[in-house]
Amino acid sequence: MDFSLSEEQSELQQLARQILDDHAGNDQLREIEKRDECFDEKLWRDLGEAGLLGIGIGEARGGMDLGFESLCLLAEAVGATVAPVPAVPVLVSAALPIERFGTDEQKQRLLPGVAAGATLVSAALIEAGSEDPSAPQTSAEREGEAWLLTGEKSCVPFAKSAERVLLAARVEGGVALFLLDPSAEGVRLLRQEVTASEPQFAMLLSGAKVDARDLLAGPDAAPAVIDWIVERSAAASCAMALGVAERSTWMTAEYASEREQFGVKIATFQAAAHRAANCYIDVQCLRLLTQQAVSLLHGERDASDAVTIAKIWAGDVLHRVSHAAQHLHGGIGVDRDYPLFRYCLWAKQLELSLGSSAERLAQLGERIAAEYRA
Amino acid sequence: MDFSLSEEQSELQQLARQILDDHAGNDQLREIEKRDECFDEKLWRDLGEAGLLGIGIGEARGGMDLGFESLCLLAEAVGATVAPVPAVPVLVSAALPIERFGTDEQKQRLLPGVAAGATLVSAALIEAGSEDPSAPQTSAEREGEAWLLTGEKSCVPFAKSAERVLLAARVEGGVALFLLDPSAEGVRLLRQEVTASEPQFAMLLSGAKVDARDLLAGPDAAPAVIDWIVERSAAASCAMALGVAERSTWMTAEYASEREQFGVKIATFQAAAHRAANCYIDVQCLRLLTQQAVSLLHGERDASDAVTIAKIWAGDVLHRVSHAAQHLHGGIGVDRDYPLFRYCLWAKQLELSLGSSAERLAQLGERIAAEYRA
Amino acid sequence: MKIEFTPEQLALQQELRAYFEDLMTPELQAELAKGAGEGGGPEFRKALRRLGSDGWISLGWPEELGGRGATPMEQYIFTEEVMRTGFPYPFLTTDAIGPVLAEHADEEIKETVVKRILRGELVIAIGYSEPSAGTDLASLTTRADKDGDEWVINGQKTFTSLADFSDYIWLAVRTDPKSKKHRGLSLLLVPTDAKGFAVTPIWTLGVRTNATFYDNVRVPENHLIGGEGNGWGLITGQLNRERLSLVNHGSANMLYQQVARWAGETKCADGRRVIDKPWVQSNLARAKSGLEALKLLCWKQAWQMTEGTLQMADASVAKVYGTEFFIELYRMLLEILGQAGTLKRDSPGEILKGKLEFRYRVGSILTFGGGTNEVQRDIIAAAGLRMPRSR
Amino acid sequence: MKIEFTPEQLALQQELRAYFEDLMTPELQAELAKGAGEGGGPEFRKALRRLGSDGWISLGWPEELGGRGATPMEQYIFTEEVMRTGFPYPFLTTDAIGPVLAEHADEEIKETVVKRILRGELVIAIGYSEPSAGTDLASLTTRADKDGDEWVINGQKTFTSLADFSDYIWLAVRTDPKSKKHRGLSLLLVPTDAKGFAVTPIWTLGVRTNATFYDNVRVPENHLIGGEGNGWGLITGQLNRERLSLVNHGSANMLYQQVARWAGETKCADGRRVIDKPWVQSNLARAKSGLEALKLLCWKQAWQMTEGTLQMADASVAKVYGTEFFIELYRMLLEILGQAGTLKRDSPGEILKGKLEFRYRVGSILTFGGGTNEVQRDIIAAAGLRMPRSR
Repeated sequence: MDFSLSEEQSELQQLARQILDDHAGNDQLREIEKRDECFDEKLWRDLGEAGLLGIGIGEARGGMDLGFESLCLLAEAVGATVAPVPAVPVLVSAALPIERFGTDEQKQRLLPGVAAGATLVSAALIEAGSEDPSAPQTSAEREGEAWLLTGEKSCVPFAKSAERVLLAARVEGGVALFLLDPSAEGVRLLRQEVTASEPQFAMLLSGAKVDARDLLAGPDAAPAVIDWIVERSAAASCAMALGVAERSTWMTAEYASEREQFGVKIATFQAAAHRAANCYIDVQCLRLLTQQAVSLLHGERDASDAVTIAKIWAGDVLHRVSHAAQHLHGGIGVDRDYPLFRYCLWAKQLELSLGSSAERLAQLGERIAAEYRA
Repeated sequence: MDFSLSEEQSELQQLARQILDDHAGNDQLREIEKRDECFDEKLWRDLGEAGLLGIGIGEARGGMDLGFESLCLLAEAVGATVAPVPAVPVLVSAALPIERFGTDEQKQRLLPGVAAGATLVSAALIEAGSEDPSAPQTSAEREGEAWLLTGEKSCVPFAKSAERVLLAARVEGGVALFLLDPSAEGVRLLRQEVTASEPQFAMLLSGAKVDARDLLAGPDAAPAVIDWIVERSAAASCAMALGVAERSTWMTAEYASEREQFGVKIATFQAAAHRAANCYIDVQCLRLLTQQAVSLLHGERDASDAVTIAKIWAGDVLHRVSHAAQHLHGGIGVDRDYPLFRYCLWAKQLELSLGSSAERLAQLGERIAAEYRA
Repeated sequence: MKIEFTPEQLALQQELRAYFEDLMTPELQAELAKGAGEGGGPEFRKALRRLGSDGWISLGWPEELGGRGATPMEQYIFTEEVMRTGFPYPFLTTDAIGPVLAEHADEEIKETVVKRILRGELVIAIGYSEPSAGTDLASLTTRADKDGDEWVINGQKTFTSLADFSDYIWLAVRTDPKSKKHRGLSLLLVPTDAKGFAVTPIWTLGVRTNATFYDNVRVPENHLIGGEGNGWGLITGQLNRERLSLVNHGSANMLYQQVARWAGETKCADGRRVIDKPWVQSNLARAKSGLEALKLLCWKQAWQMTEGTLQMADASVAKVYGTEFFIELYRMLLEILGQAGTLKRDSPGEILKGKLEFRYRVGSILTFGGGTNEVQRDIIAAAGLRMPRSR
Repeated sequence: MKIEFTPEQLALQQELRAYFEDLMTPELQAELAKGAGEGGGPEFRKALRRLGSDGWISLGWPEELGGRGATPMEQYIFTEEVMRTGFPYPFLTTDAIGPVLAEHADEEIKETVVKRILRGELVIAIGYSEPSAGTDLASLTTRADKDGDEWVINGQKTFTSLADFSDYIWLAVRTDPKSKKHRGLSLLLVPTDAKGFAVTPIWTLGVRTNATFYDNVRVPENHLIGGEGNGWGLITGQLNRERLSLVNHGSANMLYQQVARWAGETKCADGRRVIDKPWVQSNLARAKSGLEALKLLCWKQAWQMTEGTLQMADASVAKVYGTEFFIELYRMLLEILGQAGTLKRDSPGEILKGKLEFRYRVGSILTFGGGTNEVQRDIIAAAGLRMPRSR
């Protein structure tokens, strides 16, 4: 039993926090939010230079190969600063499966650029009519050695600037995973505005061509790979949620300790103090459940229940902490000149992505029933 | 729109409260709880003499025929005093359907005694393997004009002292309702100890004989009659729950306003005051939802959703208020020398009877799905 | 007991529903969609004038003030129908400030302001909150000093919603600089074209609001309403009246129905409908149970106001329950929409015009706005349960 | 990070599981069933002596006090296994008071009391609470006055659990009558056969507890432990140690598993199994999610104690979360059992020996017992979030 970070992990966490804090001031974020795509490229390159984008990438491809636990420490730090960088979609949902399941050629072609911060890759996990990543309606047909894809993906982060977008499509015999070039013919990108500031796109595919070399997994392997990706994406989004919830809680405690009403600090009202204490409890629980899920995945152990439970808690905690933070802040909590609002928007975004608490709870219930049905 | 009681109803409520309060002192209850069957016969007779047991019984049978709203005011007052009298099982679950659906002979034979407080009737709504009142496993076979019943009913209040127990059994073509004499041959009664002090029994039926005159409803009518009974029993138990929850809340507010710790009244701790305020809100909501359900049933209107929602709230409110009351009382709240514990036991009893909140919520969800499924 | 609308009340509801369907022209809807639904544009002004000339603005005003003397129950039905449509009806102008002016202002103001309110020509913004006086309103510091027959106003207000297009600010000021807390406060009617008045936007999670600045703004002495030093009573009276419209059942119920309908129509990848999933049914059932309580709290309160029996704790119960339930309701409904629920209005793939995405963001202000829920719970414990106050 | 038991810890768990299966003879189980599971009978005494002679009682004691020096993590595993069995292990005697006596008492008491604790021959009850000193323990009024080389005790305690069969009371008294609050308190070891000592039962919702009375009870001066006036530190230290065992994960998890197994085996009238109902699955899923958090809070705390890094707020987090979760857990599980969940042990038709019916009744004391959750939340806000204290 060991809940501590290794020395290496602690140093990496320090480094990530330092770089992110330097870039994520309120004024800096406001400037970036004025752009068409809310993305801090400078910060991303700095993270790349510090080696942090290569945490999950092999050394042969310019990465540091430090494992999933370390990658989630980065995700948590991104959550804590709500920095406008696509850590989870690029590094976890896309680069990690390429590193693990890609061909040597794919890895060599795509990952050195990702590690350096020069190339983005992304993943299209959901469709307009189906949010179950393993049941796509999009289909792929052979054309010689290549494939032609038809269908509609939704909410694809950074699709416009990505070199490749990982996606699943139906093929004969099941589902396969492809690395689509979003600038290919037959791909139409429509910008989607979502609750958080992340640029997302609907991808309309009408015979979009994918080269043979861009097949990531055929129908035999793909279902397991999809689960593998979704579990890691969900766990990393829990880590990000943890960062969001913990920082919201501290901002609230600090604000309540300074703001006066009725001649006293509002923290001295027991109702306010207890509401903040409830956030603290929630954050502690989410931290432990996330650590458990991440640590099991790090060791390539069975983590289905652990991930599902962490995601259930993430949704609940984000919901509760976000509203408590806004409530205890009062008016300033919804003011876009004060940094809290970004945490609330990311809270809702993360809560509703990759399976809400209600949906995940039903999923867990079905697994329990299968386990105990005599 | 009118939320007020009629003058007649107010007077009746006053009368019921007065008689019940007179009998339900802590010392009196303690004496009665020492008995084998926790039942205050004197109080029951007094209620009968005051006419209160005849609220739901026609004037021709010695009743007052005042309608379901008035009957639920009595149930609420019983809840508020946790008086050891079987208002809901006898007057609502059994006497009311006899009054409404019984033959003239059945009514004349059974109801004058009920109205006078001399006779008890009861209802067996659940079975060991099935808590769905409309799906009994118990079966009835013809023997000449009579019926022979076989099966096992559970949690039948006052089965031992009841003149007749209303119950459902499978017959050819569906389900029928019978008025069983619990002292008949082939009936075995096993005492069951339950959370609240009410005497309940398992009824083991092995060819128990029911006369032809004791058939209440045949297979054509029975399903609707069962729903009719269950809806009214549930609504009346919500009224009783309201009495339990409201009195618990007031006991807690009073205790917190007098008990001192750390040199001040514990009510002046904002956390304690707000917990009590939450109970107040809960009780207000339960009151309104119960009134709506009761009032619709009073007018013989469709009340399925209203009853289900009231019962969901009753379960939630009983759970929350009961624990808040115990918590704010501290040690004395669980001490059997102080009256609060009875409210907590009845809270759990009512919560789990006639469909828990979780089960009722699922039921409501299915109805909503049927309504909106395009 | 009869817990349902009377035939007359139902008829009023039907009449209003038809009326508002007609009122909400495509042009008006387009204009509202462009802003964040807050109103202020020419189509909004047109519709408001029509409401005035059709006599709806005066619906709940006492007859002696030129109103139609409708009961609070009828007024509640009106409010519910307005909110269902999404029309940004200026309730504070028409139902909080208007009647106060009609009762307390002099003839000149009655002519220039009250009549125009009733004609739907005016919108008035509320200027109470200050950067350091939010929940603790009584600590406000914006001051007005008498200079001859004018008041000279200096100070700053925050969250002055609608001030960017309002005609007046209903401004809470300290007229006795030596007084503390709720003594010595007064209410002034400040024209927004007055010299020294300035507005800057505050962009929030949801809609726009404003900071307003008062730099030696001068108003004639008859613009002080209700008597010098009597501001606190007017402010709290208005907040109490406001509370019921904060937790209106009608529009929340419409969202529930729209989501249920969507779930009933929409098929999943496996051919089942969204509403076939038990967890979706469970969310809808919890939503409906909660809405039912809200409906009855609103009805009861409107009935009590009509009967004149509303207790202080009752208004707080509805405010606390309603505002906290909304937060849960939006969540339960958003979970049903899934990740598509994060798509904003006009984004490809959005559901129900992004209405829920928006509502969750604006809903968060209600638990502290309109009298923070902590204070409401203090009131419930003290006034409802007769417990000693905590401080 | 490695969030699971080491092979050695797993081996200890297995060893203990087998040991306790053997220890819990049918005779012992029958005896415990007759009481409310609180122990005190001859079979209980026999089992306790066996635990002593097998060396388990000294497991977590420091080696310098004659213990086996197990880490808090190992001690936690022991606690979890004990609680799974339902054996009423006297933790307060063996793990709270015992080590304090071993450290502070003189040789005579070490011989007569400490050794016998380690041999499983003694049970000691805690006498802290008084009728008007519950949450506010420091206001207690039971006093002890020095008379020669004896202490003379007068006063009354409430909720002195186990006092009806305990050998000693670990009694908090005021030894300096002029002192107020937590100053001037001391701890005395009072033999229950002392003259002037009396016990009367308090019957509660769940188990029996007691009122104890002290009428000029005399104890020798060496029965004051840890020094005169040093009581407060010993009391709070003990309460902190107690907190983790209040919210033990093992026994709660066993209840969940038993209900899940029952639901998986039991058929409804329509032939489906109970566990096939989506709402049952939902309750089980919520139970499991909550239990998982409890498990990790317990593990983390035991690990932090082992590492010596436990913070004050952490212990309070586990106490608040665990005790409030139990209330919800019992409800979720009872809903699955339905009305049959109200049937008590030995009633025809009861499920799982009425264990849940019983647990819900005794579980209600944990949110105020062991340091009420309001105080714990005050601690979390102050120590965990560095917020200023409310009073």
